[in-house]
Amino acid sequence: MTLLDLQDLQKSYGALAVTQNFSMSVEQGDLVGILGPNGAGKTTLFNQITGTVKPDHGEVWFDGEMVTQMDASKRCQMGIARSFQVPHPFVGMTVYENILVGATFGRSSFDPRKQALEIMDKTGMDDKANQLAGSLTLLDRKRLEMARALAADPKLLLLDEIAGGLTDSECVSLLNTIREVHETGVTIIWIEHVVHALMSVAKRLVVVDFGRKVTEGDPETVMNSPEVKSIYMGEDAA
Amino acid sequence: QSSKFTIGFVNPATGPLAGFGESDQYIMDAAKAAMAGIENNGSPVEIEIIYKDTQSNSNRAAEVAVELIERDGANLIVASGAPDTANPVADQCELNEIPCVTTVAPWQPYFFGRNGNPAEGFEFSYHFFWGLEDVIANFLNLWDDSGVSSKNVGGLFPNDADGNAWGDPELGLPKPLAARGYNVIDPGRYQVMNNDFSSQIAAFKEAGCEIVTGNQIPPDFATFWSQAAQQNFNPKVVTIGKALLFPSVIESLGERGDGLTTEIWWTPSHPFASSLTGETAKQLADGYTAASGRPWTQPIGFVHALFEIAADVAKRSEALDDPYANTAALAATNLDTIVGNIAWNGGAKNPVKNVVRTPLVAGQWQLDSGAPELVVTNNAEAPNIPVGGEMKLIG
Amino acid sequence: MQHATITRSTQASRIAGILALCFLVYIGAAPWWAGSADLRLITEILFYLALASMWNLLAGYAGLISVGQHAYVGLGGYLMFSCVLFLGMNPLWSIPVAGVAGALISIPVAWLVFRLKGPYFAIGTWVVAEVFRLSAAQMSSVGGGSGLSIPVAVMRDLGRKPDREMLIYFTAFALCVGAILLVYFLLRSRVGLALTAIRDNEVASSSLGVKIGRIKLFVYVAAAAVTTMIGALIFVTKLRISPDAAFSVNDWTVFVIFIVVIGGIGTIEGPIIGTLLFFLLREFLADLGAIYLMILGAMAIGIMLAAPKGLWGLLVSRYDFSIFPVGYRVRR
Amino acid sequence: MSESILEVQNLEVFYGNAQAIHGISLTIEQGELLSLIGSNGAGKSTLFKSICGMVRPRSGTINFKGQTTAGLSPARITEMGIAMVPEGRRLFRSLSVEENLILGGYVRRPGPWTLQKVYDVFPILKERKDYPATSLSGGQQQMVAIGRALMSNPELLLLDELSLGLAPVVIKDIYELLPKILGEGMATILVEQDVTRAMQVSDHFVCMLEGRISLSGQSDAFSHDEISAAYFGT
Amino acid sequence: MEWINVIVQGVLIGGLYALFAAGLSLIFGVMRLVNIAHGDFIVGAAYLAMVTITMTGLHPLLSLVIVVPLMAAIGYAIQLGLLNRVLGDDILPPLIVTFGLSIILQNVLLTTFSADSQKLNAGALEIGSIPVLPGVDIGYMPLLTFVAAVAIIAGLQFLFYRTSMGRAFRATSDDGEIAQIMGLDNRKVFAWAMALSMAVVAVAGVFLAIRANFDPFMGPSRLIFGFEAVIIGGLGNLWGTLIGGIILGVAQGIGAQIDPGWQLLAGHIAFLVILAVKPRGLFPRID
Ligand SMILES: Nc1ncnc2c1ncn2[C@@H]1O[C@H](COP(=O)(O)OP(=O)(O)OP(=O)(O)O)[C@@H](O)[C@H]1O
Ligand SMILES: Nc1ncnc2c1ncn2[C@@H]1O[C@H](COP(=O)(O)OP(=O)(O)OP(=O)(O)O)[C@@H](O)[C@H]1O
Ligand SMILES: [Mg+2]
Ligand SMILES: [Mg+2]
Repeated sequence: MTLLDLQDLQKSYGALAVTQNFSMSVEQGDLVGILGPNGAGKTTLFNQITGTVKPDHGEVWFDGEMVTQMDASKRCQMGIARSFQVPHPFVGMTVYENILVGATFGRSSFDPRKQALEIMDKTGMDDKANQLAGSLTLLDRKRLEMARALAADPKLLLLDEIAGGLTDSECVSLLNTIREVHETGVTIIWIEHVVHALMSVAKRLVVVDFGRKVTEGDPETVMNSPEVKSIYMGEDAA
Repeated sequence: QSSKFTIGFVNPATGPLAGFGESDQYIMDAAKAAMAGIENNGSPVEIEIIYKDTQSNSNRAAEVAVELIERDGANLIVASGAPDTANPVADQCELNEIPCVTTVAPWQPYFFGRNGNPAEGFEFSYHFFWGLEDVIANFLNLWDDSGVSSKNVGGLFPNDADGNAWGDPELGLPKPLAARGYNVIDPGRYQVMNNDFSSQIAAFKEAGCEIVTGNQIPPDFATFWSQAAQQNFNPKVVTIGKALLFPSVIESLGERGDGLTTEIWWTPSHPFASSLTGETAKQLADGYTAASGRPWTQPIGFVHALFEIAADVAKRSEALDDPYANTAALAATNLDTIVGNIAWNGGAKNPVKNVVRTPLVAGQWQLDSGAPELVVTNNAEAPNIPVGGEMKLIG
Repeated sequence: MQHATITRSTQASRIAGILALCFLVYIGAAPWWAGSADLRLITEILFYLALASMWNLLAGYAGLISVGQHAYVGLGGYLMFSCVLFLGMNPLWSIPVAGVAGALISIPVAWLVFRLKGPYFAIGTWVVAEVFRLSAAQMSSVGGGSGLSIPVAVMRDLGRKPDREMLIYFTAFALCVGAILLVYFLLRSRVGLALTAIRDNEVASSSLGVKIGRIKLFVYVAAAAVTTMIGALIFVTKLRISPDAAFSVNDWTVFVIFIVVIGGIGTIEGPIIGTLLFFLLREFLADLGAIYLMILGAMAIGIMLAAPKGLWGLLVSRYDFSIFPVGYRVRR
Repeated sequence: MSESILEVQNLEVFYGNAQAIHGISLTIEQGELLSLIGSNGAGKSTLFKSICGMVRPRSGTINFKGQTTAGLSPARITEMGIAMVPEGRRLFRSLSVEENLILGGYVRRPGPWTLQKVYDVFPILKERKDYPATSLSGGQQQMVAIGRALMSNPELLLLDELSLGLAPVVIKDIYELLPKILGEGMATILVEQDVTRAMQVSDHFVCMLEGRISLSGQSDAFSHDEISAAYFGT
Repeated sequence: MEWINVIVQGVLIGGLYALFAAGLSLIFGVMRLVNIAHGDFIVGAAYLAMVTITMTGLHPLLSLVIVVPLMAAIGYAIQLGLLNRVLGDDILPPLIVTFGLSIILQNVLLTTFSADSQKLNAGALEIGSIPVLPGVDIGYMPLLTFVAAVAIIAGLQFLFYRTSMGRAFRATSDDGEIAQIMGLDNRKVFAWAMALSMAVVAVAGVFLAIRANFDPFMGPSRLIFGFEAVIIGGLGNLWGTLIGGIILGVAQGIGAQIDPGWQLLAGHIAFLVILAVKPRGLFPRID
């Protein structure tokens, strides 16, 4: 069953077209990786899926409903949650309270406090529960991004560069968390520059450049395509 | 043994109404000195005057009145400075059962603005000043003197306590003026601190008005007056209440201040003397000018009279610490003050209970000597006040 | 792992809470220990505290910097006068009526001013208050620009002087305590969680399901309702209303803003500290007239330069402490 | 006495409580092109901002031409001869292309770069000189950003994410122009996501990881794998 | 004819409002500062002119030669010494500081000059007029005010879009951080903007003082018209500010023609209606 369907999205900022004729669909239970050069329009694509940016043209369908003009908060309650590339923690709140916001206002949750505790444990943030989010290190901010999104109990989880800056072992534990979440039936779309991490979990890769979809397919094929090698890896196609 | 009598004095010392309180300190000091030897039933009375500034804010006027009553234990409250000061102070006194004397507000906005019922009057609040009937009579006298041909009179009334009372079609100027053949062109109430009188000027021009009247605050009049010139509206007689009270205002108008006419409540030539100091009106005014270096203003006499009445109550009250006794003494006042006789005994000068009318004349600001001089030109309403000159037309 | 528990208060805050409660009871009993003058002063302090708490709720928590809250104070006053004069109601009973009416009126106002952001919002609310003031001045049935007094008889019906004062005092006390508790419980509820999140980051909160528009509207309407009720009661004690006094930007907005920023914006305790300080200054300096106002202005500037989070903020940054804890602590 | 134009020693930078740079030291010689690589959030931009005076280091020293920049305003540092092409271009959107360039020359340092010279290098900008800067394509905007930095005739040029968001062909052009742009004597630090490319043009490189230097040296002295290990911290 | 007169006089008043607004618009645009004390500065400038005239005997319009640079210097100093320290993302601190300045200034003026209202006397200039149509006269002063407003706005427009200082203003307003590494000192740029704004304030103050009486407390009531004009015109658009002023003036004139009580109300309602339809003003330039 198709969970997310993007149809011919277009978005420009003035003369700068950041999304162009973009169509893509994601099946329930999928784990899709998105990669592409900086400024390719990946984050903007997420913004259009979550509703913080409205496309100039095209439609966003989620769970069988057209959500193109819906508010971000409404979409979250339908089951779309995200992490931000630049972490946006609520700096005046503790880690627990940050997660509680997701648990309280996200998709139905009947005991937000308990759910927030569970998520905190699951993402390994329990020892920092009472710390102010403003004082977290980058790494923890990124973890918090994901924890908060998970607390909203999403059907579709959008992750924007959460592995950047992680050491290898941290990366492994992150990958485990992502796998666990995925196994509970959550569909995931993950933007990542840390290619090896992405490769190890993604079922499918989509490559974006200049706001267009360049290629898509299974990770091996995509990564070996000369196009990707040249535009993304900076390697000679030869 | 000596007893104590505390007089609370509420007036605007700061803010847009500060002109009314300009001489307060001088008068208060002089009055305090003069009250030194007062006796009540043979024993000396220690008089204290506590002054509170309203900052020209009627909220604050009510607040400080309460403070005087509750905190400072005032036995009598006196206040002046337009209905914005007098009314809230009187209201608080009435409710908190402390006697109160107010002035410098025409009696209609004072009395009807406080829901006064002419049959009942008030219990604790007393007032002395002139009323609209006086102003109307004086204005009509002035205009009859002027000999202008057009009977259309432009009316400038702001949307404030004074303006609404003056412009009221029933109780204000229009009806009595109509009775004498004058027709008031009244475009409606404007908001104070107006900066555009074009629509009024257009209406007055249209009707061919040669007389303009009304009640304005000084800034509004100044704006009107220069716009009138700009838009080629040149009335021959301009008779405005309130705005033309203070010499500083006239000075600021320069040449254009010459010939403006207004009601006159008090001048140094009023033939009255203080019951407290024995000074004549002229002596009082000169004393102020000497002490402050500023020209005399009309409120001087009235503020002084407040203290004359207070001293009189302190002398006559049967029990200085009993508000009812003090009120009874106040009610029984019959005193010749520097603004004339004050008595709330139901005589001819009491239009309603609790109000005494003081004499009013009319006159003109004349610039003959360079500095503006307020000259009484018509005393038909109070012949005991001498006339100082002839009225002339503007322009 | 599941033996973690959530607490919302600390030992210190519980002790402080008990002390605060004792103080509250003491203040509540003021009619029995305070003279008539002090009682009035405390009543006025309660008014300002309630107004400051409401402005703090708007600006400090919901980010709605309004310079037009005097619109609702004046509205309350006029509603009370209308109830008394036209419906013959008891002035105190007209207060809840004013509250409901204020809430209803604030909804279309919110629709208009919420279209504006930041400084535009601030100016927009000020203009709305001007419109209220000028409209009141056009209504001759409530005195127009001249203003109007409550018939003394109506006040006398409330009882003899001491009884009447006690009645007004308790109403003010109830309103003020109610206002603070409203803020406190609102902040402890999910609304508070949402408000803090919105204050920190609007985009992230809306992506987590927080309905920003609805929450802000709710807070605006609640603040308007309470402010209107306080306005109604204020003018019961003033006895007299006029457009300039009722919609005075200095009395009901500027001073209130000063109170909140001096005490500490965005905390429940801030307005309390601010109000006490404001009245302390006023008691000692008000007779200086113009100088007093200059000192007040200079203080506001000084606080902004030295401690933008206000006096309470300064204290909290030294000692992490709160009398009204609204956060969550995880213990295991 | 070396010709080093910039010396950074034991630099520590914090954003609030979060430390972004943990004790970095590096030097760059006159005329040298140093490439600074490192993954997202490694602290490269933060290092640049510290050099320009936009963020204040908590400790450590930065000496430019033998003189400390501590306590100097960014404006003053620019006057001394440091210019930056910031990450994300950050052109002034209410200024036209030409105005952006003119503003770059605000400090009026003498030197070879003039409006005319910039137009010679990037002829397309002359055609578009009166357009709002942000209406240009990404690559053209990057040219404006570079031109704007050159206009101050800097002795040290900081290029942050030079090829960010640019089409490969534009990148190729810019890299071909780079030697011409840098000319003789201008020291340059280049931050680039495209590691291979950066290595090709630079003399030395420094690789940063989580605010520390994880590898540095001669650009041609290390294998792709060694560099990628330092890059990802594997 | 009546209505023509209403429109003509309304447009002329709009010139005065635009003068109030031009300085506000400038600093609003450059540094997002909401200057609550702007109205009081206008009144302060009027007093400064009054003192200058008493001391030198200059004609009010000539007093500008002294008042303009003096006010500009004051603005420069206030910005550098005070306002720069509270500028930031949060609009509240500068708002409070200017609120504080407003109260201080009002009371300093009160204690120095008393509450008496004052006026500058410009002699014949003040009362003369040009008859344009029967029943429609254009006073010299309102015309001069309008012309001054147009000239000042044209001047600011030129300065903003054609000069190096204007580039510095725009660049700093676009991206203050990057402007710094171009060698611009933000604090000085802001100080110059404030100085310029205060120079305009000086002109507005003198024209206001010739037109009508002023007292220490009239600032806020003038300020609100200025803000309305700025917002109606759209942020950062100087000509928009003039149009905003004219819309206000004409709306007030039409309101007054219906009933003088509606004069101010009509202006405010026009403002609110425009905002309901276009929340960012009629001609926004900056968002
Ligand atoms: N609000 C905006 N206004 C103008 N331009 C924008 C805006 N948001 C994004 N852009 C531009 O759109 C382009 C795409 O941005 P986006 O953040 O989607 O890229 P990305 O693919 O996520 O890049 P990265 O890998 O660096 O995160 C960039 O050039 C960016 O500068
Ligand atoms: N203004 C800021 N406030 C707080 N933290 C910041 C700020 N700017 C950067 N950081 C943090 O400092 C660290 C270093 O960031 P920096 O931008 O210097 O990295 P970078 O190497 O330039 O990364 P990129 O390749 O993404 O440009 C990161 O953890 C980042 O989140
Ligand atoms: Mg991105
Ligand atoms: Mg960077």
